[in-house]
Amino acid sequence: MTKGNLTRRGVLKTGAVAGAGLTLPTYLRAQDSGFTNAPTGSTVTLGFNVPQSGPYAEEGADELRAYELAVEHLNGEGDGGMMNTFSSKALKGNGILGKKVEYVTGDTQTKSDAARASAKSMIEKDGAVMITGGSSSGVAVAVQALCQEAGVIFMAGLTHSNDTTGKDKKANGFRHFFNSYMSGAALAPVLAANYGKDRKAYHLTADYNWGYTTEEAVKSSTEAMGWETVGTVLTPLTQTDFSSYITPVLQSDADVLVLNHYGGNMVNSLTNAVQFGLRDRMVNGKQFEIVVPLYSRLMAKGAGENVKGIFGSTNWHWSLQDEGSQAFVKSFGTKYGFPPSQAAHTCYVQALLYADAVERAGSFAPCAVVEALEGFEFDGMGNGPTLYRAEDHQCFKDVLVVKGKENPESEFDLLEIVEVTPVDQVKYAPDHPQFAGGALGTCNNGA
Amino acid sequence: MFGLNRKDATLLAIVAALIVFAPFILNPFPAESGWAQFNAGYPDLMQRFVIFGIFAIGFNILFGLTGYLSFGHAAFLGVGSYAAVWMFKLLSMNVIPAIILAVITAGLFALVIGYVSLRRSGIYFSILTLAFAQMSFALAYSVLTPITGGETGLQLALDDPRILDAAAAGGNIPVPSLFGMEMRDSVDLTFGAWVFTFNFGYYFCGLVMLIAFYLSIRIFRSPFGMMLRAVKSNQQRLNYTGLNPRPYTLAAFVISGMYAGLAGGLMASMDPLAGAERMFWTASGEVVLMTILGGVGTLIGPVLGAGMIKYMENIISKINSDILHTWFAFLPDGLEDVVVGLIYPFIGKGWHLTLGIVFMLVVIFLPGGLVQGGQKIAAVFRRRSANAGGAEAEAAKQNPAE
Amino acid sequence: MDAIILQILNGLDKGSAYALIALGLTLIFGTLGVVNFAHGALFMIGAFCAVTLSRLLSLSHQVAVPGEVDFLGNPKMREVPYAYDIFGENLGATIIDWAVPLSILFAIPVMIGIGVIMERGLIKHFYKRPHADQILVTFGLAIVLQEIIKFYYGANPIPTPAPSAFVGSFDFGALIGFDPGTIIYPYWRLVYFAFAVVIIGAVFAFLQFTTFGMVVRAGMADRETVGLLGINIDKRFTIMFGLAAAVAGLAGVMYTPINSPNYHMGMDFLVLSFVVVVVGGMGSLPGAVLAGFLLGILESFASMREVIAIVPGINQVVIYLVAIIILLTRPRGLMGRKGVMED
Amino acid sequence: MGILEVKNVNKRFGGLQALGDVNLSVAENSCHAIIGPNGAGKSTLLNCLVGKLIPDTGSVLFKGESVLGRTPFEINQMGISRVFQTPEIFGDLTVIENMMIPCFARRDGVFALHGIRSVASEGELRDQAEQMLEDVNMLDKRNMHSASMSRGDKRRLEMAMCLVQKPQLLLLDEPTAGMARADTNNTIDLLKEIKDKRNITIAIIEHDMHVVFSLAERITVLAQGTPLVEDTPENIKGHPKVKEAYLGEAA
Repeated sequence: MTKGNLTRRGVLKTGAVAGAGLTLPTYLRAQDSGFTNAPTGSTVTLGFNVPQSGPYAEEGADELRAYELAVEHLNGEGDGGMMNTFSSKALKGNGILGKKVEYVTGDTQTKSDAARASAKSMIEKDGAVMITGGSSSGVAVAVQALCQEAGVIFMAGLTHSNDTTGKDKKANGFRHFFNSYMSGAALAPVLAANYGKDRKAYHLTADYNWGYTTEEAVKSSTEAMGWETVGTVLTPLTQTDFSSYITPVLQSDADVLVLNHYGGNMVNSLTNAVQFGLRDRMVNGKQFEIVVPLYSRLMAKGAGENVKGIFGSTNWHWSLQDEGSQAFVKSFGTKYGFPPSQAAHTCYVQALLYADAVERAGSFAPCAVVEALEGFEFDGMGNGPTLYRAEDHQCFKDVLVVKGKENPESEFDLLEIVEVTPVDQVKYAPDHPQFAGGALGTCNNGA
Repeated sequence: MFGLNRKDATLLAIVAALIVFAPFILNPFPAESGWAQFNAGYPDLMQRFVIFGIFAIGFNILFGLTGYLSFGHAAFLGVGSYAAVWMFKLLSMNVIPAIILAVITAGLFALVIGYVSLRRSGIYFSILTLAFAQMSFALAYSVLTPITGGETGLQLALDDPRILDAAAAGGNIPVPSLFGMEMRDSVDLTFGAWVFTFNFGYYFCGLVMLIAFYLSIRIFRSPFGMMLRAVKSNQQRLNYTGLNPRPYTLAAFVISGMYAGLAGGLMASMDPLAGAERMFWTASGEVVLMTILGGVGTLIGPVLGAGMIKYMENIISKINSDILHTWFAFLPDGLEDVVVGLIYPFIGKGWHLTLGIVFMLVVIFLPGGLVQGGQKIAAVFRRRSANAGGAEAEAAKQNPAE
Repeated sequence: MDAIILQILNGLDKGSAYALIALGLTLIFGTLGVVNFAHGALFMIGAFCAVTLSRLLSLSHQVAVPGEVDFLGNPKMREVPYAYDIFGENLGATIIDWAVPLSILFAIPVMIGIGVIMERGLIKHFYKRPHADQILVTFGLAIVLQEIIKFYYGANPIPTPAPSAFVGSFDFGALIGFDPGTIIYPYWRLVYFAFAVVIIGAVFAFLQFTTFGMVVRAGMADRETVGLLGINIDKRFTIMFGLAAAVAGLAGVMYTPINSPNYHMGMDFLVLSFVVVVVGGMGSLPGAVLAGFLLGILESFASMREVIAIVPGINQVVIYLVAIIILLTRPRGLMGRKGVMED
Repeated sequence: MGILEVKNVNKRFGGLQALGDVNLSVAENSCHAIIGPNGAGKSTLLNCLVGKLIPDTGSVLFKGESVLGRTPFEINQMGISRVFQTPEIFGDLTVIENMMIPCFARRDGVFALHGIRSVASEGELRDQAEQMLEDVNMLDKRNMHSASMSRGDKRRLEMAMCLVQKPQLLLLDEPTAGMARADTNNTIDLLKEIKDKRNITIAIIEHDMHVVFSLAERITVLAQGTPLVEDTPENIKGHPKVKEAYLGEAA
């Protein structure tokens, strides 16, 4: 085991031995190369900033596994995974631009302060040229702003709020994951097809930004299909027992409950809803249904039996049969013994996309990378042909509508794909009202 | 010197020296060595050390002197950060107005909460402060999103008015500065294999902390400080001595709230983003733990406690298994895996475990906190010199424990 | 009307959990004078007792399924619990199904053991130390316990369902003259409420009617005098700590089917239970129970849409707001005694 | 008219009549003792004088001004100091600090925010405090941690803390309780000196008749919350009602 040497900054290897001297630091100030943390030695350092403590620690752990795998593949170890199926062939398995990839890790704790502290230490101390990871939109937005300021690239991990590439978008930040709007747009037709167009929906929404955007997206898409929204209630983030939010649903004439919750909130609200027998009810002569707009396999596990038959959307699932997904699942499964989560997938892909962009640009300079990624079209990464849109740095690709599997064969086999919603159906204009406000600004090299 | 006795002046000088030379002290390992992981001398962490040091110093003025245990002090830090960021958004990227507004806002907030909470004492007081802080957090995270930014925190935007500043150049948001000196400006000193970073923002925070520390010494040694200790010692006697304890405790509460606001304002100046989780009860609990860990009622203890906790959070949490493997690569393969397996639970994602163990060990073996640990070490040295010489130790004994 | 009845039921149910945790916390406060920040962790460990037992019961070995392959192309394996081998398929399945209630038997000795070890090994040395030191050491302990659980069980919630006999809801509406189906309540939540009432009753009876309880109550009122009478109060306090741990643990065991347990669930409840104890009044057991139910019910009402429409965000802050109002109008909470933890 | 006038004071605790129509007049520069069996209401009366309790009816006038409704610290600022049965001092502070706090209270009133000035720079107050310590023979203990002193020293310190305020009325609650005879005599001497040299009016609650008869100029006997007799020590000695009250209690 020799990978992950404790290099501080590549530049020092050559320059430091010369003796004492005052220099401007390599970060936050332009040097000869003109950008923050330019790797000048034989290695390049990436920063993997994931939640390692707190409620999303499992997702963070899975993200970290994916990054380690990506680093292996970039450095030419292992079976290469998606590098073999990726439509761009710029990556050669010799690191990035011939420099061996090394990495540092940090704990975001799913708090924006801690996440920024961790990212800063990667930039200031370890000389990371790119930061990636995260499992919540609050953290993604906070770290993205930091990277913009510091002049490094941010490749977002799992972040689903519209704001990340909406009102809080930044030129140095990129998101491969899908968003609230896409969830709504993909889900609504499937819901209409399965549950009919004459439905009354009741929303329980987590009382913070991601909850707001998801509620808005699902509401407007389903209403466009003819559904009626009879009630929306905001629930506190710290809520654990949702019974008092669920019993009023019994009293309303709603026949669908939409749970705009994620993580622990989702596990608890769904468990509670099923406990109260909502799924066995008949309202307005129809079977009562529950919808979870954003699914996570790791979290679905926490809800156990309760997810069976419940519709939701997800960015990616390991049971996809395309070549890229298969290759990724195979190399991940071989290394760790179980299939990867959607968080692992998006992180792995982001790492590869970044490396590829650097290769194509021929430079680590953020502005060059931004240029290479903007408008980049690729395939073979699991979601069909994908576009990194230049206007908002959001990936446009197919979205999966899934539902909880009735007869899971293993603890990983909890969701089944109902429909792969084609990218055109989830596309929106960059100035769509749900994404209004904010501006990308210009890319920042840190000069 | 500065109206301090010799002992306090020495302490102040030591703190000043620590602040000035921190970039050296915190980077003891050559940048390329395996131990560089333990280096803490990079701007962000050094800034955090002093900022949380200020927070803890202020908290100690209330808790250490009066014994009133506030479990909601993070609310003042949060309010201070919000005030500062709003100042950046509306007025100017200069940190001075931001910090001033942060201190004033936090002070007013503390005045209101303190006035109500101080009607009760003991655990009833603690729970009142906790309730206020939790309410602040919950509202800031949800209902007050338009003012606080909610989950994503309050951030600067390109189209902020910034009345006093000229229009932003280019497509990037300007950064906080002090009359043109940007907080993030840094200079590297390369010395052989060592690299030391001097950051303007850090020295600005350091200067502020030195002033805050000096003020806290003055408060500790003042009649006001004595009255606060009297409050802790015997409120009944204080009442029958013709003194009203309430304004004293309220003043202490407001002063420590202003310290928290100062810390919040500085935090926003170093990194212009204010998030609601800064006000969560765990954040309030953290400053309590910092103070107790360092030594309640001592001058320097809270700063040490703050440094300890922040060091663990930022350094231990970043060690991953790969790094462990590089450290122990010299061992035979089987043994290497065993050693790494033994240490692994305590580092990286297990840093909380190490933190918990440190809390327990310190409180079990050093009832007076880290300061007592320092005194014990000092006592060992004194004993040695006493064996050699003699008279010096006698002088040391006369010096009452801090 | 039916909405209000339902919210009262919700409140009683939430209140049960609050009251059970607060009961143990206030016992420790009252008898030992210790601020125990690890009490939430005891609740959490109780919940993980249930997880552990249900895992133990469903321990299984693999049997290959002929003719099928898994996602990596290896032969597919099917899990067969050992319980099936030992008890036969039917009884084995029933035992696994009843894992949560069975965990009560498992949790009582475990929790008492943990409580006694905690008290003898650690807490005992902190009786005479300042509250600040107690906070630091118990907080440290809580973190350590939590991290140990996280190390072995991961950070994700672990579903631990109730026995299938308790799945489904009870129709209250039909019982009290409303339309059927308007007031239904899940069986397991009713079980939880009943369980809480029994445990609370048992603790009160124990303190009220046994000599042991009398001594402990006397000790709560005046520790020194009881000590002077030559009664070994320390030993009894150790047992009290074990008892408090068991109450918290049982609350955790029974809570698992309501919400899937995770390693930080203790911290989620810790702050709330402190508020409950203090609102109830320091050193008062009935106060803690009363405050638990009161806050549970108020929280439930505040989460109604009609209420939120009038005061936005009230559901976020109601508990704290009520706590502040009560503490300002009643200086020692609902039923607190003078001089307990006031300095 | 006396410096302290208590008129028709009543105080009930639930069903218990703790004080019933108490009238008391303490003349300036005198020593007035209040005696009575246990539970006679002596401490309740004292608590009514210093603002710890508020009487149900009646009035308490100090120098012609009512003290009722005032807080303890306001009453102290009017010139009444109190010594407790168990010494109430600032245990965490040193002896000299204990002494300086009343000096500050006298000079600055109920609240003054001297947050920056150093205690060490308050030379004048320190001199006052040290002078007082010398008067009670405790100057050598000035840097001691006050909680670590003997009970007798604590009591002397408490008394010194009251005296340094130059009160017009000093209330003493069993100042010699639990003291050895020698200490008691020292205390008596100290109190005599206080009264004679400092012109301080003293009201004292005491069980020890030796102390009472050595000091008091007038004595009020309280039984079951009501004053039985008020008279000079000579007349109190052997007063039948007094005997009855004490013997009745003993029986």
